[in-house]
Amino acid sequence: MAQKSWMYSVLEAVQYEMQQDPSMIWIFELTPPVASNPGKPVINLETEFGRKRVTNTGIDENWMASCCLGASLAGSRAATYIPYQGALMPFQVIQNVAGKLRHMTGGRASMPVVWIIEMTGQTPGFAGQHSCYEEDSYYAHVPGVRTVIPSTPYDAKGMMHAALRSPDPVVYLYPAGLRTLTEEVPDEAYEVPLDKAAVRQEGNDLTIVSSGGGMPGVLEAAATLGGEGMSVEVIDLRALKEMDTETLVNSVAKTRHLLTVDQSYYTLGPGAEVIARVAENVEGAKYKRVAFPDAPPPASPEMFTWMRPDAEKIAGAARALV
Amino acid sequence: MAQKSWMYSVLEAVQYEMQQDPSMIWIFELTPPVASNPGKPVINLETEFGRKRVTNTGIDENWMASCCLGASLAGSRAATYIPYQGALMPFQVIQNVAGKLRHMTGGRASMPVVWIIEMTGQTPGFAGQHSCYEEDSYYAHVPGVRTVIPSTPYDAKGMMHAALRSPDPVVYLYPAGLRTLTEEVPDEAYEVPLDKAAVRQEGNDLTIVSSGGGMPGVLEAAATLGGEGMSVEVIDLRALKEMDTETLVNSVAKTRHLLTVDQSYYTLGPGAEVIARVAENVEGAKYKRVAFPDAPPPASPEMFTWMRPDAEKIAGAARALV
Amino acid sequence: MEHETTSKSAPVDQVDAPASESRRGFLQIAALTGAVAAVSGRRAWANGDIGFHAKDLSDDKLVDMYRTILKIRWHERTQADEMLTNPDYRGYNHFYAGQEAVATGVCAALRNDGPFEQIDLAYSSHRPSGHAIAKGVDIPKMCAENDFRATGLNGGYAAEMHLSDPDVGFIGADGMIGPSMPIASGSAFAFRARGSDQVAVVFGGDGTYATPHFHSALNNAKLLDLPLIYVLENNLYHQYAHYSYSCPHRDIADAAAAYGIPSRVVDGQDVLQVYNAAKDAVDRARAGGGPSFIEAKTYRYYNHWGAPGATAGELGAFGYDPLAITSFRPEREVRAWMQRDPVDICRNTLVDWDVLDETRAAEIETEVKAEIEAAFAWASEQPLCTPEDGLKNVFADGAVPARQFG
Amino acid sequence: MEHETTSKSAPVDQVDAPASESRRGFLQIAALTGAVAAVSGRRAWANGDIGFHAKDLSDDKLVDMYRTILKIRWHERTQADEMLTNPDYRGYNHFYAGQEAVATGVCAALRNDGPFEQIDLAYSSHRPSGHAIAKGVDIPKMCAENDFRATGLNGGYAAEMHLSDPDVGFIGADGMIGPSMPIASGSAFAFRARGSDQVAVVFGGDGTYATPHFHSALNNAKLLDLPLIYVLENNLYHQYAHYSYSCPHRDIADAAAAYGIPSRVVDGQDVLQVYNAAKDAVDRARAGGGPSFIEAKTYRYYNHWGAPGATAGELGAFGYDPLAITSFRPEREVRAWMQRDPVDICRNTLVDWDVLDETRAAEIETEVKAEIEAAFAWASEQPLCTPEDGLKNVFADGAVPARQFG
Ligand SMILES: Cc1ncc(C[n+]2csc(CCOP(=O)(O)OP(=O)(O)O)c2C)c(N)n1
Ligand SMILES: Cc1ncc(C[n+]2csc(CCOP(=O)(O)OP(=O)(O)O)c2C)c(N)n1
Ligand SMILES: [Mg+2]
Ligand SMILES: [Mg+2]
Repeated sequence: MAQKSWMYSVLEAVQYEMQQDPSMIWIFELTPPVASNPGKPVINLETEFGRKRVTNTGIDENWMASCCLGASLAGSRAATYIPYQGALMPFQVIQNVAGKLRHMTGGRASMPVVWIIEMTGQTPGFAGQHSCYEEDSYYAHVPGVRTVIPSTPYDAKGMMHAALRSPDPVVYLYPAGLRTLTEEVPDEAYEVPLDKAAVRQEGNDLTIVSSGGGMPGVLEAAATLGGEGMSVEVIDLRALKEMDTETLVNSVAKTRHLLTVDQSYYTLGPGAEVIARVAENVEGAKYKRVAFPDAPPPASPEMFTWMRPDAEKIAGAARALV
Repeated sequence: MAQKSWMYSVLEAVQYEMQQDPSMIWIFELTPPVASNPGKPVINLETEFGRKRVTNTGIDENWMASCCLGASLAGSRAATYIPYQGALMPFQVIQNVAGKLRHMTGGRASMPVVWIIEMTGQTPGFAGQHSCYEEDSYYAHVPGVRTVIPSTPYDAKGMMHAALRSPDPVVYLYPAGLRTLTEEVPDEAYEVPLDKAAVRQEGNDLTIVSSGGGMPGVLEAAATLGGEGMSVEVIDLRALKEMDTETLVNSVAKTRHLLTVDQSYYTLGPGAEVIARVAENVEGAKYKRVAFPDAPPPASPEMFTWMRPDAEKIAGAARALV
Repeated sequence: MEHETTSKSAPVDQVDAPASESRRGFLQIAALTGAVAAVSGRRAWANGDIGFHAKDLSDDKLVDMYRTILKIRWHERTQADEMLTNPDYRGYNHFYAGQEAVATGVCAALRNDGPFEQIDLAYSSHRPSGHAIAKGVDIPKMCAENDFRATGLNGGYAAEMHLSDPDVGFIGADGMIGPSMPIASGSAFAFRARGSDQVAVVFGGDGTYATPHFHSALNNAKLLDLPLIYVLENNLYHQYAHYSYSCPHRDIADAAAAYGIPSRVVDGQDVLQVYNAAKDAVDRARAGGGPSFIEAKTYRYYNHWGAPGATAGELGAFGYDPLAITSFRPEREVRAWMQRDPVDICRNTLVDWDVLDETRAAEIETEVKAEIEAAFAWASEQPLCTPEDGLKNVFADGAVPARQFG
Repeated sequence: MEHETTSKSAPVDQVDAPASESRRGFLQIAALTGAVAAVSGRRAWANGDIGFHAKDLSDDKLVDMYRTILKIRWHERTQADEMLTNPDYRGYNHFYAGQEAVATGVCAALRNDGPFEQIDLAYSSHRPSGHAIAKGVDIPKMCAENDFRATGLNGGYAAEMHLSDPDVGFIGADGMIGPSMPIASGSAFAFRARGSDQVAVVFGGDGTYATPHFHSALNNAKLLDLPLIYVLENNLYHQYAHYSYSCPHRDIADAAAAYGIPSRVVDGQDVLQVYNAAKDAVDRARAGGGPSFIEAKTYRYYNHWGAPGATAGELGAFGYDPLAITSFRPEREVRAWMQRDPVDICRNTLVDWDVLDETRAAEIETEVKAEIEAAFAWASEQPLCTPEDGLKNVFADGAVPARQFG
C-alpha cells in the first residue's frame, strides 16, 4: 500500500499478470512502458520481459491493435497502449472484427485482449486531435467489446487486472488528464468489476453522472454545492459498455434530477445514453447535460478553457436545474 | 418527373452536378456508378465523364475517402461511394482530419466533399459486417461533418444536390435496404436542406422518431396504430448532425410520449440523442426506445429477424407506452 | 487502363500455364497460338523442378491431398446444385472451385491436429469453404452452418462468410478484405513470444494487395521475424475488376520481396507445387527464419458470389453476372483455365507416380461424392436456431437484453 | 534490435556525409576513423553531379533560397530563446532547425503564388514551421498564430501543429502521422482530373514509412499517374526511436522504388541537391509523368518537441529529454550532424559561385534576424482570442450552440 499514480498502478497490474503468464505480450509505440513512483521500484516492462514479448515497431496503431487481437486469438493474452493521436486508427478492426468475432463464431473465438486507449489531457494550447476527448462514445457503441474508463488509480489497477483476466476484448480508456492523480493503492493484485458504476457520494436532491476526466470537476462542484446545502449524489460510470443502468435508475428515482457531465462532445456523448436509460425508467424527472460543444477543440487557451466543462460551470448548471 | 429508385435519384443529382462542374470527381470501388430506371436513360458516370474524373482503384476505402478530401482541399468538388463492408475504414480520416480541419485552420480549409457511405440492407442470412447498421452513431458524434440519412428517393436526390453544393464535408448515409423504394422524383435539380427533420405524419398521442432504414417500419406501424385510433406523429430525422431539436421538442411538447426507433444498436443509437434532447426541454413526458439489441447481427434468419425492429414490434411498443 | 509491369525479376516456378498475364494480353496470346488448348494436366508437372518435397511424401499423404481436393470440389458442386435446384435451400457460398489446390497444398504442410497451443493456425479471411475443408473442419457441421442450423459449426451465427473452428486451428473468415493480415501477424507474434514453433498462415486474394493492411502485415512480419505465411491467391479478379486496376506489379510477389521477405510465385493449379512452396515456408518459419510470401496463380470457376450463370450438374459459371454491371470476364478465359483443372492435375500426377491407378482414383471420387451428399443430407435435418439465442455469445458470459420490443 | 539492410540498389546522390547508417554503425565508423570531423561544408558540394538545375538559376533566386533558410533558422532560434527566457511566452514548436534545406529546396521548385487554381500545394503534415516559411506564409502572422493570437494566420485556432495558408498553397499540417499522404494524393488526383499542371507535395518524416498510408498513397499515385511528390525527411528518428525499428530498408527510397516510382536519395543538408531533385520531380509531374519520391537524409538539432536540453542563445539541444524515457540519441551524433549545417553549406556554395561575398552573406543574415525579431514583437502585441469564437468555424456558416453551461 502506497500513494501511487494512475500509470504506475496500471503497470503494476500489467507487470503482475505478465509475471504470472509467460505467454502474455505487450506492444508499445515509441514510448517504452516504464513507470516510476516515489519509494517504489521502477517498472520497465521492456527490459523485464524482453523484446520478444514487449516491443515497439512503427507508427501504425492499427497494426498494434490487430497484433494484440491476433495474439489473443492464438491463446496469448495481449495488451497495448495506443497514444491519443492514434486513438481511432484501430477503430475499424475493433468495431468490425473484434466486437463481432465471438458472436459470429457462435462463441468459439476467445479474445483476452486489452487495448489501453489514451484520451488527451485536453491541454489548452493544443487543438484538433491533441486536445479532443471523444473516443468514449465511438467505442461505447460497439457491441461485443467491454469499454471501461477508470477515473482513479485504485480503479485503474483493479480494472486492469479484471480486464487482463477477462476472455472478452476490453477497450480500456485512459484519460491522460488524470495522470497526476495519486491515491493509496494496494501492492497486491485485486479486481474491480468491469460492469459496475460507483456511487462516489450519496445525496437526495440531484444526481450528477460523469466518468473519466470529468470526475475531478464533478467532485469539486459537488463539494461546492454541498456547502450551499444541496445534497448531491455523484455517480462515476466507470463502465460505458455494459452500462450499469440499475445504479443510474435507482439514484434518479430518488433525486428526480439528473445532470450529466461529459468532457466529450454533446451530441451522442455518454450523457445522452445515461439520460435515455433513466428517462425510459423514471417518470417526471428533470434533465440537463453539460458537455463540450459540438466543435473541435481550438488551440487558443482563451477559447478552449471557456468551452471545456469545469467545476464552476457544472455547479452553475446544477443550481439552474434543481 | 417519374417514379425513380433511390440510387437512380442520387446518380441523377451527381450527374447534373458533374455536368455543371467539369472539375468534380468521383471515386468508386469495383462496382461502377451506373443506374438504370424504367423509361429513363441509363446513367453511367464512368463512361460519361471518363476515367480521369471517375475511377476505381483497389480495395482501400480509406484512400477513397482521403482522395476525395484532398481533391476538395484543392478546390475540386469530390464524392465517393463507400460500400458497407468498408463503412468504418475511412472513419479516422473523417473524424480526426476532415471534421477538425475547418475549425483548426480558423475557417481557412474548405471541403466540398461528400462521402456516400452505404449501410447494409440488413439481409437475414448474412451476419457481422454484412448485416450491421451501426455507422449512423459513429459519424453523428463527429463535429465539423454534416451527417445525413435520407429515407426516400425524393430526399435522396435533393439532399445530394445540397450536399454537393455545400462547402462542408458531408457524410451521406445510404441505407441499402431502401434500394427498392420508388417514388415520383423531379427530373430537374432541387435542394432538400441538410439540417431539417421531416414530419411525415401529424398526430397528438405519440411521437415516433426514426430515420433511414427504420422509416418504412415506422410508417407501417403508424398506419396500424392509426387504424386502432391512436394519433401518431411520425418524424424522420434526416439530419443526424446537426440534429433538428426544435421539431423534436415541439412534437413531444404536444404528444407527451416519445418512442424512438433505431435499426442501429441500442446503446448510443440516434434514439439516445433524441430522447436526451427532448428530456432536457420537455417536462413529464414518457419515453421508450426500440432498437437492435447490443449484439452483432447473427447469420441465422430466425435469430436475426427476431432481433430486428419491425412494424409489429414498433406497434407493440407504442401500445405499451401510451 | 493497361499497366506495364515494372518488375524486373522473373517469376519463379512459372509453368506453361495461363498465368498472370493481363486479361487482354492473355487472350491475345491464346487466340494467336491456340496455346491454351495444348496445355494438358499431364504436362504441367513434367517440369524438372517440381515434386522436391512432395516426392518424399508417403502414398497415404498424397492420396489424402487428392481426397481433400475432391472434398472441396464436390462440396462446391453439390452446394451449387442445391442452390440451383432446391428452392428450400437457404445457404450460399463464395465458391472456391478452381482454387482447390491452393488451400490443399498449403494446409497439407501444416500441423492440423493436437492441442490448440501446438497446432498451426490458418486465417481464411474470405471465400473460406475450401480453406476450412483443407484445414480439417467437420464437413457435415460446416454444411449445417452454411444452412443456418443450430448444430452447425458455429451454431448458425456465422454462415459461410464467417466459418471458424479453433479445434483444427481454423481461425476462420472474418469477411473483410484486409484486416486479417495484421491480425494473423499478431498470432505469429504470440508464437514467437512464447517460444512455440507454430506458424500462422493467412489466405488473401489479389484484392488484399491494395489494402493498407498489406504493408502493415508484411513490414512488421519482416521487422519482427514473425512465423507468418501470407498466401496470396491471385485469381486475377476482385469481384469483377482485374487486378491490374489495383496493382502495378505483374507478380504481386514482387511487392512482398521488396520488404526482404522470401517470396515465390507458384502454379496454384498444381497442389504439389503449392505444397512444396508451403513446406519450404513452414520449415523456415518453424526454424525461426521469419515470414514467407506465396503468390498462387489461380482462377475461380464461378462468379464472385453465389451461382449466377451456373447450370445444375455442370461445373463453373459462364453467364453474365448482373453484379458485374459494366465489367465481366470473358467465357473463353474461364474455359481456358478449366483445362488446367486442379483435380485433373493432382490425379494425373498420382497416377504417373504410381500412387494410384485410374480405377482407384475414380473410386475415391465416388466415395467423396457420397460423403458430401451425406453431409448435406445430415445438415438439412438439423434444427433451426432459437431466436433468443441471438442475444448470447456477445460476451463470454450471459446474454444481452432484448431491445427490439421497447 | 539491429537490422541488416536488405536493399541491393546503391543510394543515389550519396555524399560523404553522415547519412543513414544505423546509429550504432554510424558511431562505430565515426569513432574508428574520425571521419565526421573531416567533413566540411565546402567539400559537400564539390561533387561533380550537383548543381545541374541549380547552376542555371538567377542570382536572385539563389539568394532567395539562402534568405529562406536563414528565415527558418532564425525563426527557430528566436522562438527557442523566447521559450527558454520569456516566462510569458506561450508558444511552442516542433523545431525544424537542421532540416531547413529540405523545405527550402523543395519549395523553391514550386509555384507559390497566383490564383489558388494554379499554385502548387504543399502538405506539411507535421513539424510545419519550416515548410510554412519556405512556402511563403506571412511570418509575423505565423508568429501570432503560434502565440494563440486572434489575428494569427489561423485566428488562434491552429497554433503550431495545424498551421495553414491556402493563399500560398500551404494546405498545412494536420498533426497526424500518415493521413496526409493519401489526402495529398487526392489533391494530385484533382489536378490531373481537371487538366491542371499543378503538383501536390507532401512532406513526411521517416515515421511515415511504417504507416499503412504509405502504401495507399504510393500505390495509388503510381496506378493513376498522379502529380504527387512525396518528400520523406529522414532525420533518423521518430520521437526517440531510430528508424531501423520501423523500416527494414536502409534507404526508404527503395520502398518507394518498388512501386515503380522514380525515387531518389539526396543530401538533405544541401539545398541545391534538394532543389535539383525537386525540380526533376516537378518537371516530370507537370508533364504528366506521374509521382516521384525524394528521401532527404537530414537531422534535427533540437529534441522531438519543445526546447528540452536547449540553452538560450545556443543552437541545438544536447541534454537528455525526459520524454525519451529509456532511449535517446547521443550528443556526439547531434554534434557530428551540426558540422554539415545547411546554412553553412548554402552560404559557402553561393560564395564559391560568386553569387555573394562573405560580407553580403553576413549582412543578409543580420537583416533576416531583424525581420524575425520584428515578427515576434508584432505578434506579442496582437489581441488574444474571444472565447465565444470557439463555437465558430465548425461549419462554413454560423456557430454551434454552447453546451458547457448545461
Ligand atoms: C474492407 C472491405 N471492402 C469491401 C469488401 C467487399 N468485398 C468482398 S469480397 C471482395 C473482392 C475480394 O477480391 P479478392 O481479394 O481478389 O478475393 P476473391 O474474391 O477473388 O477471392 C470485396 C471487394 C469487403 N469484404 N471488405
Ligand atoms: C497517427 C499518429 N500517431 C502518433 C502520433 C504522435 N507523433 C507525433 S510526431 C511523431 C513522430 C514522427 O516521426 P517522423 O515521422 O520521423 O517525423 P519527425 O518528428 O522526425 O519530424 C509521433 C509518433 C501522431 N501525431 N499521429
Ligand atoms: Mg481475387
Ligand atoms: Mg523523423
